[in-house]
Amino acid sequence: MVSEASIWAILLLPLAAFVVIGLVVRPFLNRYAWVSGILLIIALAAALALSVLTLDAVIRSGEPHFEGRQWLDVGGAVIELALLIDPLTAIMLVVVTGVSLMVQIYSLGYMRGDPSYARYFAYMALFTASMLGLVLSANIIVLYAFWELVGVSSYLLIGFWHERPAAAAAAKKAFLITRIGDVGFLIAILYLFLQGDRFAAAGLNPFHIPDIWQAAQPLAAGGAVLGGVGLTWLTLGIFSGAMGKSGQFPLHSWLPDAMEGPTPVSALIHAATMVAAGIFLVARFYPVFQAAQHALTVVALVGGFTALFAATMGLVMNDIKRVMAYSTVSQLGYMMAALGLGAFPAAIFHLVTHASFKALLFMVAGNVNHATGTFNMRYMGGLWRRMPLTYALVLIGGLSLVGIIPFAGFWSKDEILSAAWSDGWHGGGPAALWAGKLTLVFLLTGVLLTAFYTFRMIYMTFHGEFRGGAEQERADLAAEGQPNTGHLGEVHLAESPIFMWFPMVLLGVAAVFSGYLLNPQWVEEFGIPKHWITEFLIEGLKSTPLAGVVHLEVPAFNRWMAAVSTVIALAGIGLASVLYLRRSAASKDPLEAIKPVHALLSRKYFVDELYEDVIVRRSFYNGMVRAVDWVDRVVVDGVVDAIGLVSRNLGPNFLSRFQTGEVQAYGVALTLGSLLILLGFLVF
Amino acid sequence: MTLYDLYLISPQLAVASTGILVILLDLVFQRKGFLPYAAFAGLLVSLTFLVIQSVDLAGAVNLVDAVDSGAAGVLAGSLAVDRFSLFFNYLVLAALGLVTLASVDYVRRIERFRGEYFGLLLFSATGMMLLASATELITIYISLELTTLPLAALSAFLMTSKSSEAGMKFLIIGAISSAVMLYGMALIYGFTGSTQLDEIAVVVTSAAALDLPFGGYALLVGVVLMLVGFGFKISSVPFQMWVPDIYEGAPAPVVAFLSVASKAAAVAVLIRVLFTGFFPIALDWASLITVLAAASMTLGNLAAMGQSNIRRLFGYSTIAHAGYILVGIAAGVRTSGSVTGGPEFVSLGLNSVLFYLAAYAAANLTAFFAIIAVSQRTGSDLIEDYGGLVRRAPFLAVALTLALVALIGVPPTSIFIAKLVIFSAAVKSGLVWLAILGVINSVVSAYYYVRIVRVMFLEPPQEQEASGISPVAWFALTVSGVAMIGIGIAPGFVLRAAEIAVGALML
Amino acid sequence: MLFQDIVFWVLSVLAIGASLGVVLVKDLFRAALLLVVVFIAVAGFFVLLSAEFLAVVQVLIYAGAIAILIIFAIMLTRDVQHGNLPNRFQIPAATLAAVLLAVLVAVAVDTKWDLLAGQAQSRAQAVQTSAVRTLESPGDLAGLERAGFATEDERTAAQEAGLADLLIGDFVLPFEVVSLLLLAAVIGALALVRPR
Amino acid sequence: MTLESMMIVAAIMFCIGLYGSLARRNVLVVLMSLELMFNGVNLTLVALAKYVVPVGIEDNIAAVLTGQVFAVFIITVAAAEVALGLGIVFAMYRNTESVDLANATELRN
Repeated sequence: MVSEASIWAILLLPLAAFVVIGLVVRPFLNRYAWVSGILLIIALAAALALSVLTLDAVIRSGEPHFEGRQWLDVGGAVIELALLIDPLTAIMLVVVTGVSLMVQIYSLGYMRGDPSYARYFAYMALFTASMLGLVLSANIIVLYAFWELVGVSSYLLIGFWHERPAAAAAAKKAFLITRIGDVGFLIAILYLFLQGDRFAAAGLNPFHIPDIWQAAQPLAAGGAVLGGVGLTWLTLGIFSGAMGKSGQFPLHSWLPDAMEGPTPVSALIHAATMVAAGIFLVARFYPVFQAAQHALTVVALVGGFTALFAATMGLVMNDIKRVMAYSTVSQLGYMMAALGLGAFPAAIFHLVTHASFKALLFMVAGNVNHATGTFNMRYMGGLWRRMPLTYALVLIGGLSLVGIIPFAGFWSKDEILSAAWSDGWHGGGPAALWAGKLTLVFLLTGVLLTAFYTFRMIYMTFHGEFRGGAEQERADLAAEGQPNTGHLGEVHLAESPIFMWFPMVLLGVAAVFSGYLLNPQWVEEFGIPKHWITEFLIEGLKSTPLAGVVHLEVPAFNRWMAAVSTVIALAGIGLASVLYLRRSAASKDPLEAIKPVHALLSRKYFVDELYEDVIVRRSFYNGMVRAVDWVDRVVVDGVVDAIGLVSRNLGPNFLSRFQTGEVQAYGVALTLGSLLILLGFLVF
Repeated sequence: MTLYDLYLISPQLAVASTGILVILLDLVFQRKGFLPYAAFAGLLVSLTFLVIQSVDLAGAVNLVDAVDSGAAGVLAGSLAVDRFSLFFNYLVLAALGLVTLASVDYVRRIERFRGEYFGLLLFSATGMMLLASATELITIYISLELTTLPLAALSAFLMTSKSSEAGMKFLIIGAISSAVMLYGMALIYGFTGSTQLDEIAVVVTSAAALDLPFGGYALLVGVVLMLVGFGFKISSVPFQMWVPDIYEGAPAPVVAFLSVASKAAAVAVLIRVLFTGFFPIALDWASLITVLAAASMTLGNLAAMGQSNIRRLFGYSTIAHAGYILVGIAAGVRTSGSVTGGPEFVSLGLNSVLFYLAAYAAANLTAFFAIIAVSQRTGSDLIEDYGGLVRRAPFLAVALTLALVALIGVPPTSIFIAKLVIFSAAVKSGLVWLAILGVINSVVSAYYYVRIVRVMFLEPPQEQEASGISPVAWFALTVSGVAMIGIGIAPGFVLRAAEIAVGALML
Repeated sequence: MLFQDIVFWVLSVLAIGASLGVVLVKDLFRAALLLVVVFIAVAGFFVLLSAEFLAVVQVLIYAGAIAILIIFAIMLTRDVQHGNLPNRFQIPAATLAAVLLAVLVAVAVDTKWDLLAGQAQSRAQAVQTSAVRTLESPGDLAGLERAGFATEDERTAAQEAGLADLLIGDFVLPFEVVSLLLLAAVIGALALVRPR
Repeated sequence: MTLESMMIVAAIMFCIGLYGSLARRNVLVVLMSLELMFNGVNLTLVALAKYVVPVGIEDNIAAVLTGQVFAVFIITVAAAEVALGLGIVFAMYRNTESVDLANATELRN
């Protein structure tokens, strides 16, 4: 059993690091900025140790319960500061502290020499702390507070290189789009508050998360406070918050732009903190969602569609980080679909494995950038000779992402696909009928595309001949008369310093083994029981007052599904190999173009171009992707732009057109206003 | 007028006499540095009286009615010393004290008439404190003028062209709106035959039985025209257009005082007039308040986005905050699902308004003190000149950031809780759409507040010579900042006080 | 009542005509003088409404003090040659004023004012007038009885009623506050005309 | 001479004053127009005081004077307002050499 103080320490350690770095190191000791990285790493290492202890304690003795401290009493509803430690929290604590620790170690090398070193680590500390607070909160208001804090710190981190206009714009976009989702979340909280009287009648607190679970259950389980359409809208409100943070369609477009931040930040955002927050939120309220089948259907369809659609976007990107970004959106779609299909443990399982291999892949991108000075894959190629270790790691990460046995991603993705196939995981309803099947189609197509874009990325980056890196890009840009956007660094092809690959190796090990070992499919392994993580999470739900209501059972390993998905993935890899493996070599060597052998190759190249330009760009992109992109640009960016437009045009031009400075214009407005009010009353 | 009557108005009397005293001291002494402290000391006297009154109020509801002799005092009917007025008196006094201290640096640029500056500030505060207590239309009118006129003089006090233009605008718009308000009051007086709110309420109750808007066209026009005067002080749409200009042109401490105390006092009198005088026709005026609230929130937030001057930006943002406050006032009346068929009082709405005012006062004063300090350093109010403030003045930047974050209403700050309560009250009263509009508006408002934070933290610093800020100004900034954070961390105390204050209003 | 009606119509024409003159006449001096005419006409109305004390105040303060103050201001600012020009809000302002007038007239005509009955009217008038012309000595029973004060108590009450009593009685608080207001205005004005 | 006719005359004065205060450029004319508005209100109040039944007249015959008291206060406040207004006009005039409101538009948008 862990003590309450030690769990508070998990949250307070990074927070203390933030305070010390932000208020002491940065203003006064900026010459010794290197201290800040070490400080944060020590704090996170301690937090990780405590998290592991907490997880251990939860495994051994069930969920510890701590009394909350009352913070505020609003109209009869109590907001308290309380810790909620259940298996979900325990797992998330380890993931967040673990990945964050790895990222910080990596950052020591990556950010070396940056003038804002201390500021970087201060933001990182704040980011991690707010994510930990989010995971630990037992009260929805407190959770929302940390939720916003995650948003604010991500805003700061994405816009870290604020001198770049693109970074500033991306930060703003991320902030605004996630806040669009937050409106729904806030309305959901308001709705809960309004049900305060009914909660109180049932002896529950409308803000206490376990009480909300209870309230959503049928009468037999002592709930039935929430129900019907209200419950559906409540869950959809919560889901809209999750959509914003987790980049679900149509609120996804901030995520690829968020690549403007430093690469380790991307690794953290995409693996363990920000985007995971959305998945976590739905998982946290899973017992509530379970009672709202319509909402679950929406979640499943949105997730499935996002998985497919983001993967198609990943096909045509040339920026390595953007490929990763769309891949993240796609994988988040898998998790969301799993949640919608009722496979709550599978979603969390995939979150864990994804955290390990996606963090790894982003670090690879960082390494590659270190070596070539650019993120544009067209100027890479052939790096495997110079960076064998990185190459090995990218293969591990890539295979894991694609879902090839026995890498981590295989096991978790397979569980999601099995859930979509069998409908024994949930209590019936529309999700079991057409929505489940449709989602399965989305997800399986997504597997094909994932395999394709992953290996396209690997081939373009690591195979073929080196195409000049940043120097060549700079030259090309100059030749085309385009301005140098200032992102380009220097080329020095070599492995990165030890700081950087040490965490990568650790993550690589995790990306290989975490899938099977966390959830051994057939027998107990190394003392880890069969189906450990699934059982553990289901146990967590069962230990709540909802026992017997939640229809979750541990699925058996589905051989057929595994075979099908593997075949599809291999097909994707094969297609990518055919199209890309030899392409760059051919195009690189002009002499071979004369030889008759190369005629075929050049035709291949032609097919290649055809594929890229005609099939993908023209047909595909013009068709579905363009349509979706239109929604993205018009609807989502439209909202963002509208806000800016309003501020530019409606603001000074329209609203302040009357603000002419003439005092009598104000008098006229005042009189006109009062007369309109009078006439309004007289007419109506 | 007996001694007891004097005791009833002793807090106001103390503030007013301090004002006169400060002006006299200014005439007598050559060194002017001590004047703000003299003013501050006078406030402490007033505070003492307020505390005595609060203690004295223990059992009673209204000290004015609690005359021992049994005969009603001369103040009966025109003044109420209850917990509601005390709440606002404390608020005004706190704001006044902080603004006085924050003015110490600012008045250095005025060589002469420094005593008059503080004197006028104190006179205006007297008006605000009376406004919170007044229960009779003539007293309300005179108090309102006592609030406005010194502020108009103070707006013009710098003698620059901007400053005198601000004063002129304030005076003219104030005079127009008060003339319109007077016409409304005249109609109300003519219809009801009285200027005392409790007597008006009796007539309005019988008039409400008639099936006319507001119980009669005279009452309708009277109430609407009277609301023009209050709306002007609250800076609600469509009576708001003077706000940004005055915020830009007037001396910054005066603006801070104006945005916090004057608004609070006007909200106090609005609540008291509407809820004690005109409650039987609440369904009618609540719909009006609803519309004004929606318009103020939306227009204030939209217009604030395009501003480049931080004080203009705050001018628009204060309009938006007036909108949120009006949401709370509208939420004081249940508009749908009422059991009796008539209007029904929802105390949560008004509790939330009072709490909001306290939270807003702390946050806005903090922000303004930081702005004053910055303009002391850079001599500019343009947002672009805040670039890299975190390098030049880290603590100032952090304080301003905290205030801005609070003003956005990000949890767990005070205004978040205030908004939560206000919007919940709105939904409870059947104003779901208004609550949703409010939430959307809060989200939108983040846009322009965050912009300032971004400039301070992310943009390269401007080279400007740094001139120091006196310890007193730091003290004021710290106190308001601590109050702001304190209300956020432990809101229960203020919320409880607001509940008690509203309880005194509705029996 | 014919005489009263004639006076009323004459005063109305005078007041409205002079008011129009104030806002429309080009010469600032004439505008200010017309303002004095308005003030005096309003004082005449006050007399008609048996508010003689107010009429005196009106002439003293408004016509005497304020008008002179404004005329001084016109001379001091040396801006007379521009005259009284309209700004670009002329049409909206006129429209708004006309609509407001329509509303106000409709309200005045439409409302069923709760009027004093005949007897009460004369009693009230006696009290209103008493502010300047005392309701003679206690011996003047005839005058009071004519006004409808039958009993001794009523007569005492009528004699004690008066504006001054009200000002330092029921309305003592606004009375005190308004003195503070005057002080504030004077101090404010003084501070604003200080030499720089 | 009835209450209604008196109120109509007062309303006309009030609205002329409103027009003047909104549509005239010279700040002194605006101040004068404001006085017209206040006079309109005063006239309304005194007329109402003469004709309308005041609350509490049964106990205190002096209640009929409330409207007149109101008017006294308005006259006083108007005087204060003019005094301060002229002070501000002088300050403005010293800065810009003009009392034209159409020129006083430095604070805008």
